[in-house]
Parts: sequence; C-alpha cells; structure tokens
Amino acid sequence: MTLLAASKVSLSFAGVRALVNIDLQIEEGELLGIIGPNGSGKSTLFNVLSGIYRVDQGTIVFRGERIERFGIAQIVRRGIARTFQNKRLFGTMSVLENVEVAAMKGVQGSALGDVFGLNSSLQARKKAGAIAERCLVLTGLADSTGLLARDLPYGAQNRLEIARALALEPTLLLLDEPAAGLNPSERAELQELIRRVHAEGLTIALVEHDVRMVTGLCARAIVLDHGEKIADGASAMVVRNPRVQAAYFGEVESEEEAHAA
Amino acid sequence: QDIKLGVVAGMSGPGTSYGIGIRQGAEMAVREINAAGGIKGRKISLVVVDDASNPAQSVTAMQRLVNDQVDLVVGGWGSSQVLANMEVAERAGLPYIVVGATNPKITTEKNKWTFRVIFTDSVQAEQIADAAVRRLGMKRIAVIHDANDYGVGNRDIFVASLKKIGLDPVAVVPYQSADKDFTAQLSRIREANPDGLAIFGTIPAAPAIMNQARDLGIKARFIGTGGLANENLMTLAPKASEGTVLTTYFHEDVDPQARAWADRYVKEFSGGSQPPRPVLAAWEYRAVKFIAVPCIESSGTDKEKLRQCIGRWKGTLFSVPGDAYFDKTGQLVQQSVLVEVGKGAFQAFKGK
Amino acid sequence: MAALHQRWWFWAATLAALLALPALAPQYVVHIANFILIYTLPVVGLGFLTGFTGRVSLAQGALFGVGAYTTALLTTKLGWAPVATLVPSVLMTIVLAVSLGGAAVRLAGLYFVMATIGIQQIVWLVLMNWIELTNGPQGVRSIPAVGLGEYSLETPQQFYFLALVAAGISYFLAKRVIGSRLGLFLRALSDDQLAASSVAVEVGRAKVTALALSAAWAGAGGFLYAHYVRFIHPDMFGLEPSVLFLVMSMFGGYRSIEGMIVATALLESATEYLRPFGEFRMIAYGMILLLGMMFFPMGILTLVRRRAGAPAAGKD
Amino acid sequence: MFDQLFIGGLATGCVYAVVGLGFTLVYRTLRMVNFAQGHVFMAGAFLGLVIAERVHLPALPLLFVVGAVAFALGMVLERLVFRRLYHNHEVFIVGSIGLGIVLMNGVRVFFPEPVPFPKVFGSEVVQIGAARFQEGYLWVVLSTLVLVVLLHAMFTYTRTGRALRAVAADAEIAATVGVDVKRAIALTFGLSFAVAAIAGVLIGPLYFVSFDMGDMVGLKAFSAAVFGGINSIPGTILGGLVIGVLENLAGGYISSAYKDLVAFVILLVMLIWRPTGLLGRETPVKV
Amino acid sequence: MPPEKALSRPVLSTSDLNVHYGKVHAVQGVSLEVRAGEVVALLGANGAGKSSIIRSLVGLTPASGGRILLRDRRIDGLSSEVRSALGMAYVPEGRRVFGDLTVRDNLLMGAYLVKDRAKIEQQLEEVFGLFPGLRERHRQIAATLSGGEQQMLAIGRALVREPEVLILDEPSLGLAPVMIKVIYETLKRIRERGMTLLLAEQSAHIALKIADRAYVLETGRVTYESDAASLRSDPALRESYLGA
Ligand SMILES: Nc1ncnc2c1ncn2[C@@H]1O[C@H](COP(=O)(O)OP(=O)(O)OP(=O)(O)O)[C@@H](O)[C@H]1O
Ligand SMILES: Nc1ncnc2c1ncn2[C@@H]1O[C@H](COP(=O)(O)OP(=O)(O)OP(=O)(O)O)[C@@H](O)[C@H]1O
Ligand SMILES: [Mg+2]
Ligand SMILES: [Mg+2]
Repeated sequence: MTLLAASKVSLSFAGVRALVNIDLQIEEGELLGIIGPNGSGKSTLFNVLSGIYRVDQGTIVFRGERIERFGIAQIVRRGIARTFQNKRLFGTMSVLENVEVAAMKGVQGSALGDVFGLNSSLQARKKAGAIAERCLVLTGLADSTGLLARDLPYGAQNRLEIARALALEPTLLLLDEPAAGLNPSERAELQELIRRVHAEGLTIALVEHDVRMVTGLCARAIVLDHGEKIADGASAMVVRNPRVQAAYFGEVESEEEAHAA
Repeated sequence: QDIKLGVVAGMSGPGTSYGIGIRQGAEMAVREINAAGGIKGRKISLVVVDDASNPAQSVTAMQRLVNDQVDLVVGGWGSSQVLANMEVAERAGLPYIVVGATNPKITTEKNKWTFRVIFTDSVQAEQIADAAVRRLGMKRIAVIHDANDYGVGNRDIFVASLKKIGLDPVAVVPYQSADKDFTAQLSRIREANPDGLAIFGTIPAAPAIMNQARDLGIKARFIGTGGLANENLMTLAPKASEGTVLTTYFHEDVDPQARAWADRYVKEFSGGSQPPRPVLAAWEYRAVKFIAVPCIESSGTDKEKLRQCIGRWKGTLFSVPGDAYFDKTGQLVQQSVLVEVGKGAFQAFKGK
Repeated sequence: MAALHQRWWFWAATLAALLALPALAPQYVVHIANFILIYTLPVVGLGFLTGFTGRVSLAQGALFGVGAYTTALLTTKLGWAPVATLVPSVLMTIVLAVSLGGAAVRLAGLYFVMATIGIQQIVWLVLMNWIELTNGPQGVRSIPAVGLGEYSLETPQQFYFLALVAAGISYFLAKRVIGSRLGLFLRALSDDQLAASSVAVEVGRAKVTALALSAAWAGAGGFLYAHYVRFIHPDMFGLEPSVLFLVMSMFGGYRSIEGMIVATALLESATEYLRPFGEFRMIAYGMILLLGMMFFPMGILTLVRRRAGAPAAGKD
Repeated sequence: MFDQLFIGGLATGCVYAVVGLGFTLVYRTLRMVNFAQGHVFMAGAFLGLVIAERVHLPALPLLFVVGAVAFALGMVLERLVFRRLYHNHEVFIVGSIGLGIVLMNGVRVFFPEPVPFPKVFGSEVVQIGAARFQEGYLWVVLSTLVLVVLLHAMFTYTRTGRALRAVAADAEIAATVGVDVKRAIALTFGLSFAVAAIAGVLIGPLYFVSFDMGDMVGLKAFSAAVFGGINSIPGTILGGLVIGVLENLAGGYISSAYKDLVAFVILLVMLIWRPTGLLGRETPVKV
Repeated sequence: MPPEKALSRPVLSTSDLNVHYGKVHAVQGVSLEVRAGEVVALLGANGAGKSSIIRSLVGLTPASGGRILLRDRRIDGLSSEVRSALGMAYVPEGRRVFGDLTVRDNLLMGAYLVKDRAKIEQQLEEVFGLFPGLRERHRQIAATLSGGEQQMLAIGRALVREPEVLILDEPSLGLAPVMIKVIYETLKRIRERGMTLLLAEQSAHIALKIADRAYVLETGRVTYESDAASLRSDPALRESYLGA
C-alpha cells in the first residue's frame, strides 16, 4: 500500500530550481534510499515532506490525506518524523530531555493541566519516559543522558537526532545523512539500527552519501540531480545507471571505487 | 528626649530641586529653633527620607517615618507621591502637613491627619483665569498642559473658571511630561491664533514650549501657575519667558519679612551644589516654624492633640497678605501672589 | 553535592525565619518584606517568558498595573469585596495580555521586545488618559484593605501573611510549571523553534500559554499591590517597573526561580540599604547591577551554589 | 499645519534614527542590545556641552571632536566593562541597564537641572512654506544623511565592514581567518558611542540637555532601529523617520494625549504585517 | 614518501598537549608533529578527541597543558587571529560558514589577511573553478546553501589564502562521492606545491589515500602512529585500530 505519494512537486528559490516536478511514492514498510550530488534537492525534498517549506506546485498525500499545506507540528502528529542534516538539537537541554520532549507527543491533554494537576497524565508521562529510555538505549546513548546536547561529539549528536525522531513513534521516518561524521564501525552499528527499526515495521526514507550503506540497506533508491528525479528503481541497478554515474560518482569512477569511498 | 520631625520629599528623580529646597527649609527652621533652646528644652531632630519622586517608593518612605516614630511629618512633594503616602500617615494616625503638592484631592473631607499649607491648583488656576481676562485683557486663550495630575487638575479648573467668566478656550492640548518636541501641539495652537497661552506644566517642558512657540511664530503672552514658578524658567527660556504672568507660592517682595528671610536663605545655601530655590523652602520653613512648633509647644506630642491644634491654627505668615487659617478640609486658606517675568527675574505683578 | 537550596534544613530554617519575621522585625522592615513578596509574583511570572521562551518582555509592569487597576476599580467604583476581585483581576490581565501580545509572541527576539515596549506604552497611556474610567493621573484612592470576614488586613504585619502565602503558592506553582511538560516545551522552543515544531510541540500555543501564565502571575501581584498600597497611579506601572521586573528576573541566574526571588529581595530592598549613599544611591544601585553581571554572569546565586560545593556550570 | 508637523517630525525622526544607529551597530556585530545606548546619547550631549563651553568651536569641528572623544571612550568602556558582559544576552541586558543607571545618575550629580546648550548651529528661524523651524534642524537632517551613507558604505563595501558582519555571524571562525575580534567589537562600540554623542550634540541646541533626556529618546530610537530592521542601516533611518513623522502627525491631527499611542499601535500592526521590520531581512531557514 | 620530506623539520608540533572541558579530560598528553610538505591524518572514533586537538591548535579551545609550536615559535597562548596571521588556515568541523554573508563574501573573508586585490581575485577564480556550484551561487546567502555546498564553501574559504599549514576537520563530511574526489585531488595538488596539511577524518580509507603519516587516537590518547602506507596495506592493522 502506498504510504506517501508526492506528485508533480516543484519548488524554487529566487531562480534556483530546487525541486522540479518530482513524483515519488513510498510504500508502507519500505526502506527507500535517496541519493544525488550536493545541492540536488534531497534535503529540500525532506523539507517539503515535513512541512518546513511549502511547495510551489504539486500535491503530497500521506495515508490518504493531503498534507502539502500543513504546518510542521501538524505533519509530525500525522506520523512523519525527521532528522536534520545540520544538527538541530536543543543545545542547552540534556540528552535525556531532548528525547523526552519528543516522547511527550503521545501525552494527551493540555500541558497546562499538568501544572494544576487537573488531569492525571502522570501515567502518560511515565510512558513517555519509558519511550525516551528505549530510544536512548537503542541509539547507544544510554550512558550520556545527563550531558548537554551541545557538548556531545559530532557523531553522537547524529545519533541523538535519530533517537529524538524515533521517540515520536512515527509511521514514516526521514533520515538526512545520518552517517555523516561516523567512522566505519559506527556506520555498521547505525546500519544495524536502521535495519532493526525498519524490521519493526517503520517506513524509512534515507538520504545518504555513503552509497554502500544505501545499497546495503535499501531495496529501492531514487536519484536526484538539479532538482529532478533522474532514476528510480532497485538500488543496485540505479547506481549503475550511466547518468547517475556521471552526475554522482564522476565519469571515471567505477562502482567498486565508489563503494570503497 | 528629642522631638522627631519627619520630612519626606523627592531628593532624587524629577523632583530633586524641589525636594532639596524642602529639606533646606526644614534644616533652617530646626537649626534656628534648636539654637534658641528648642521647645520647652527639648531639641528637634530631623528625619529626612527621600522618596525618589516616585509614588511607590513614597509609600515606603512614609512607612519608614512611621517606623522611626516621628511625631509629625512636614513635607511631601508631588501630588502622586503625596496621594500615595498620605494613606500611610492616615492609617498610622500621624499628623502630616503637606507643603509641596497642589492637587485638590489631597484635602477633601476624608483626610483626618493630613493638612496642607500650600494652596491648591484650584485656587491658582481660578486666580490666573481671572487675571488673564480681567487684568490682562485676553480674549483668545489657548491651553497647553501636562497630561499628569498637575496639568490636568489645573486645566479643568482653569477652563471652568473661564467659562464662568464667559470665555471658551480656543484650543486645549495635552503633552506628556517626557516630551521634548512640541511642534505637534504648538502647530495646533498656532492655527487657533491665540492672544494668551496658558501653560500648565513644569520645568523643563514649560520653557521648551515657550522657546518653540516663539520659533513657530506664536506671539501670545504666556500665563501659568505654580509649576512655572522656578528660576530655571528664565535660564532655559531667557527671551521667550519675558512677560509671562503667573501665580506663585512665595515671593520675597510681598513684605519686608519675606525679603529678610529670603536673603538669609540664599546666603546660607548658595554655597551648596543646588541653586537656592526659596519657594518650597519658604513653605517648609514657615510650616515648621509658625505652625508645627507653636502647636507642639501648646499641645505636646500627643498625636491626637497635635492634630486638633493644627486644625485650629490661625495666624499670619510672611509673604502671605492677611490672615491664614485651616478650613475644615485641612486646607490653609490664604491669598496667593501674582508675579511677572521681567529682566530675567520674577517681579511682583504690577499690572492693573 | 546538593546545592544549598536542595537541603531540607535550609528550607526549614527559611520557613521559620519567614514566619517569625513580623513578630521580630520592625514594622518598616515588614513593610519592605511585603513589597518583596508582592513583587516576586510579577518577577517569577516574567521568568516564564524570558527564561523559558527566550522572549524578553518589557510589558510586565503594565500587566501588573492591569491587575491592580481591575481590582481597584471594581472595589472602589462598584463596591465589590476585595476577595471577590482576585479572579477577575487575573482574568482581565490574561485577556489583555493575550489579546495585545498574542500576535506578538510569534515575533522573533528583538521584534518581540519592541512590541512589548509598545504594549507597555499603550497600557500606560490608556491608564493616564482614559480619565472617565481610570481617574487618569489622579490615580485611584482609598482602595479597601483585603478583609477576611470581620478581620481586615490593614497593617503591614497583618498583610504580611497574605503576601507570604501568595508568594509561596506562586513559587510552588512556578516550580510545577517549569517541571511540567509545558516547561520542557518552552525550553525546547527557546533553543530551537523549528526543531521544537518538528517534535510536535505546538510552538504558537506554548508561547501564548507562557504569556498567559506570566500575565496571570502579574495580575495576581497587581491585586495584592493595590490592596496593600491602597492608592494606585499610572506611573506605578510605567516602563520603570517593567525594567525593574526584567532585571529582577534575570539578575538571579538563568532559569532559576530561587534566583529570581533572591534577586527581587536584593534589589527591592536596595533603595533602603543604599540610603547611606545619599545622592549617590542610584549610582550604587546601577553599580550593583553592572558589577554583579560582570563578575557573576551566571547569576548571583552562583555565589551560594559554589559554596555548597556544586560545580559552577562551566563552558569555555 | 501639515508642513510644520511633517518637518518637525522629520527632524525628531532623524534624532531617533541616529541614536538608533548606535543600537544597530552593536547589534550587527554582537547580536546584543545595549540598553545604555539612550544614556550614552545623553552623556554625549553633555560631553558636547562641556567641550562647547570650554573651547568655542564652530559647529563642524565640534561634531568631529565630540565624535572622536566619544569614540575613544567607547573603546575604553568596551575594554573595561562591556567585554565582561558578552556571556549571554541576559547578562548583557542587565549589565547595560546597570551601566545606563550609573551614567544617568553620574551626570545628574554634576547637572541636576536641565541646562541650555549653546546655539552652535545658529539661532535663526527658517521659514519654508508655512513651516518655521530653527536652523539646527537642517544640521540634524544633513548630518543624519551623511552618517547613514558613510556607515552603510563602510558596512557593505569595505573589508572592515565585512569583517564586522563575519564576527556577527560566527566570531570564533572569524578569528580563525585572521579577524581581531576584540578589536572589531571595540571598534563597534567606539562607533556606536560616537554616533550617539553626535546625535546628542545635534539635538542639544534644539531643546535642553538634561540627565534624563536619554530615556524616552533611547526607547524611541530602539523602536526605530527594530522597526526599520535592526540589521539594516538604511532601515534604521527609515524607521526613525517613520516614527518621528507618524507621532507628530498623530499629535497634530488626532490627539496629542494619544500621539505615542497612535505611533505604537501603528508600529505593532506593521510588525505583525512585516515581522522583520521594514527593511530587515531575517536569514531564511534552511535545514 | 620522498625521503627529503621525512627529514624536513616539523612545521607544526605539539608536545604533551592536554585539553579539559570542565572535568572531562578530552585530550591527554598528545604529542604529534607535522613536517613541511607532509600530509598527516588524525584518525579515531567518535569522541576520540580529534576535533579537540585541532581546536586547540587553531586557538579555539585553550589547551590545559603542554605546548604547541609553529615552526620554532610557541603559539599556545596566542589568539586565533595571530595564529592565522602566522600562516594557519582552518576548515572547521560541521562547516560553520558565515551564514548571513553571501558566498562571495565568505570567500573574501577567507582572504581577509591578503592585501593584494589582484591576488584575491585570482584565488577566487581558482576556488570557483574547483567548485563551479559555488560560482553559480556566489550571491546566495551562505545559510541557504545545501549541506555539501556549505562544506565546499568552508574548504574554499580556507584555500583562498594559500596558507602554509592547512588544518581540516572532516573535510569529506556530507559530500557526494564526486565531490570527495574533487577535494582530495585538490588537496594532493596543494600538497605538491609544498603546503602542509593536517587532516582529521572518520573514514580512514579516504584520508589514507593521500596521507603520508597517521596518528590514531583513542579516548584522548595516541594509540598508534605510523606512516600511512603500512596502515593502507595492512587490513589487520586497520581492523585493530580503526575497526574497519
Ligand atoms: N532557502 C533557500 N534559498 C535559496 N536556495 C536554497 C534554499 N534552500 C535550498 N536552496 C538551494 O537549493 C538546492 C538544493 O538544496 P538541498 O539542501 O536540497 O540539497 P541537497 O541535495 O540536500 O544537498 P547536500 O547533499 O549537499 O545536502 C541547493 O542548491 C541550495 O543552494
Ligand atoms: N564543549 C565541550 N564540553 C564538554 N565536553 C566536550 C566538549 N566538546 C567535546 N567534549 C568531549 O570531548 C571528547 C572529545 O571530543 P571531540 O569533539 O574532540 O571528538 P572527535 O574525535 O572530534 O569526535 P567526532 O569524530 O565525533 O567529531 C568527547 O568525549 C566529548 O564529549
Ligand atoms: Mg542535504
Ligand atoms: Mg570531531
């Protein structure tokens, strides 16, 4: 079943055509790879799907509902969560609190009610705490819960981004370059993590420059270039496509070398 | 044991120069009385508190006097401050003689412990309205006033008095105390083409208005009340203020006693950082020396007795023509003084 | 390793001292204590907004005034009993804050500051010039004291316990607010609004709630103030108190309710203990602010905390 | 009447604008608001007064000298005081409010009363159409123009200006490309003090100088700077002029009691319509 | 590695360098040296302390102990701008471009210490030649660039001044394969011109392609130091120190 369908989505900024007539379908339970050269529009696509930018044209349907005019928080509530390529953590809050904020999404009732003890959302709060715990363990941050987010090393910030998004218990998770700044063994761990949450039934779209990771994880991949979708298909096939080779790996690069990179 | 005399006034903030005058007046009176042996052998000690010309702090200041167990308070500058701090005096049952606040609301019949020696805005505004029409022959009078209690109080009575005489002001415009530029207001006044411009406000707005009015080509003569009775008027508007007619609280040329006192005052205080400002100093001095002290002498420091004594007081004060006495609202009834600015100084008004 | 204020005996001693104060201290000191207690309300309220949403407001003095004027006018003009006007005062303040400032909270940083300056000026001008309603520059006089049955709270000593209870309630509620989900949301959005919305925080709603809460605290404070001073005047609610409240809410330390309260006490009583400085009093006052920030940038409470052995928050 | 109100408003607006420039300069490099700015303007006026009374300088040299002295004072104060306040915005706000109080009350010790300022820009009254105003107004307007053009050019086209913008964006990284960040910030304070002091001298002869003159002007100037777009020097000027003219027209035609109210309501409404000020540009989100 | 280079004197060196963040001891007595014309890689896992070393080299984080020498001059204690003037350029971790400035202004800031206008123009041309994407966007506000474009800009900003020592913290971060290639080609070329490079990288195999020598860090200490060739050629070694 199609979870998300974008059709003819276009967006430009002062002359830069960042997205051009993009058609995209994400099936339920799929793990979709998105690759493309720098500045090809991958992050912009995520920004559009998560409500940060409004499309110039086109429609986005998520679980049967048009969402392209929704606000950011509305879209998260519908079940799309994301991470940011340029980390956007709550710097002055602890690692635990960063995740807790997100886990609170499921808590019902007005936040003001908590203050005056009107609704006994204590149970729900506890549940949120448990969710946060689980996400931190999952991402290997359980030991640093007390640190301020801004003091984490770069790689750990990355994982915190993922933990925070997972705590939203989304249906669709958008990962924007989660492996950036990780070393090979950490990449392997990350890959394992993604595979695990995917196995639990989460639908994922993954933007990554680590092609090996994309081909390793994703059955299907799309390629963007200059805002256009230039390829869509089985990931192993897509990376061999000559047009992709030229745009993404550089003419002379062989696939082996690309994998080595 | 000493008799404790409390003084509250703004010795910082916008009322600084007035407040310091009040303090100096009190110091002068107390020094003289103590030098002459005090009251029945008891010396007077002064407790001076600054309220920073701020109503909220004024409450605290008065509370402090209550706490220090002063026997009475003579002072108070600024109507908002006095309206705020008199509540404390009333609650504590402390006799309070106000010298520097002119809002009529201070002395209504509700005040039991609060008296006032300086005359109210209503008296002044009425007299200047009368003088403007009858003695200066003005026909087209415009009004510009501060939007604070002082300005609004004056305006209301002035306009009402004019109406009684049968005249309507040609323009009435307010400004805010902190304004620096009055072209907006003065442009409207210029359109009305007045022959007299009543200014109800204080320094430095009043001289600024005068200067700017002349720049704009307004030729009307200025009139006003006690807010203008301040030497800075002439320093700040040396040319523009010439010819202004106003009511004042004190003038040294009313009688020889006043002149003698003023000379003494200037000699004593001109060395300080403050330029001598005899107006409120004179009131503080007279209230202490001629009203408070005789009452303590006759009734002692029992508060209730002291209050009754002050209420019954009747007598003469220098610079006040004729007898003065407190009416049943606690207001000192007296005649006011009219002056004119000439050659950079206040002169007793000699017009018809 | 617990900071001083986390130890039970510290609290017990504080409470005992507070309860004994009116019996032991001179009336004048009680009077100042009353002002301090009253002011902690608007200051802590402002703390929600500035400390937790990162929005600096210069309108708190005006909101404080709205609370004071509401109760003053209801009791003097309509003859309501003071206790009956607490809720209307708080509601009125909230309504005004939300209707005037609701649109402004979405403004970023400085634009919000400027909007609050505007709100401050507007409220003050209306209090000053809408004479039929507010008595304008004459102020409102003879506001009745709060009565509890036969007993009415006239003297500073009598009023003290009311103020203490109010400040206490406000303190504990404030702690609950910042410890609650709302507090977490507010801190998150002050760090990064966009990230906050993308974890489902309704940023607009959270900010308006913070504004409403801060107004509620101000309104309650204004209520107390009116019935204690019993004369109010527009100038008591101008820019000056707004700046004062802002300073008090920041001087004690970043996001610390205790810090705000200590700062309120320290600065509100400053005009008194600085009296020996005479005409240099205000200079000394400014110096306290300036030097305090220059040498204790994490707030004056760090003085206490360091002594208690907790590490000072360190960042290069 | 319109002419009079309009021209009066322009001149006041220019003063708001020039004082507002002080806010803009500091904000542009430090991302912080110096709440003492209005009092610096006041102190500048007194500095001008003292200099003008001691040495009888013609107008232009007077402006230069006052600007230069204030510039030096700004650098010194940056070193002694402001440098310790960059910690975070709260610290800076409280600290600068404290400094403002010290400045204001310090001046008050020496000048407790309003003082007239020598008429260095002449005392003639000029008539244009139905409007009459002092010669000094012309100086205000002209000096404002000159200052704006100079500062704008400096920020936009010079190497120093670019460095100041880079410091604002990321001071650490600016240092790693060779910018002396401390000096850049000191320079900023020097400039903002100079500008404020010049504004003080310009306005002195039009009104009086008094220790509390910075309060209201500071507030309006801040509003002008924000309203015009605190990142933009031309915006600050535009903001100042709009506020000056608006309040004067409102005072003349609507109600002088509510003239500030009218001005502020219009500002609020416009802010809601354009949340980043007239010429302001907030860096667009990109994640 | 040509032998004469091995003998050349160190341009940049540290001895017993320590960095503390509060109680965290992030760098613990690290001594390393970079010789003229050499490319040295700093390798190590997340949080090993690479960035901390680099930040203390360029003067952004004060060293809590030890010394740093540039040629024979002691530079710890000097401010960043002075170190920059002495010939160091830095590509920070996580891009950190001047967000409010245009692409062109960012590059001009890189050339802040260069006085010769013609030279600057020429250098700009060179950077634009390297990254044509930036040329197209030279008037765009840097904050709105894509992640990879910002990374190119950060590198371009350090290149415009032709520094003597170039220090890069994860230059390949967020770059597409084609761009990584371009950048490493460029670094090779630069190095041929005699520039000295210090490079922190997560992906050892990329860095080892051009590095002459490498230091491997683990929780703030150097655990292994060797010429790059042996790490390159010995997968077992790589496995044990770098987990890959
Ligand atoms: N707000 C904006 N204003 C102007 N241009 C923008 C804006 N946002 C994105 N762009 C441009 O749109 C293009 C696409 O950017 P996007 O961030 O989507 O690239 P990307 O595919 O994620 O690249 P990378 O892999 O480098 O992160 C870029 O050229 C960028 O400069
Ligand atoms: N500002 C800080 N405050 C406290 N601890 C810090 C701070 N910056 C870094 N650290 C700690 O110092 C250690 C080293 O961090 P550093 O950033 O140098 O690692 P790194 O090797 O560069 O890692 P990465 O590859 O993830 O960038 C980490 O444990 C980190 O948590
Ligand atoms: Mg991207
Ligand atoms: Mg690093």
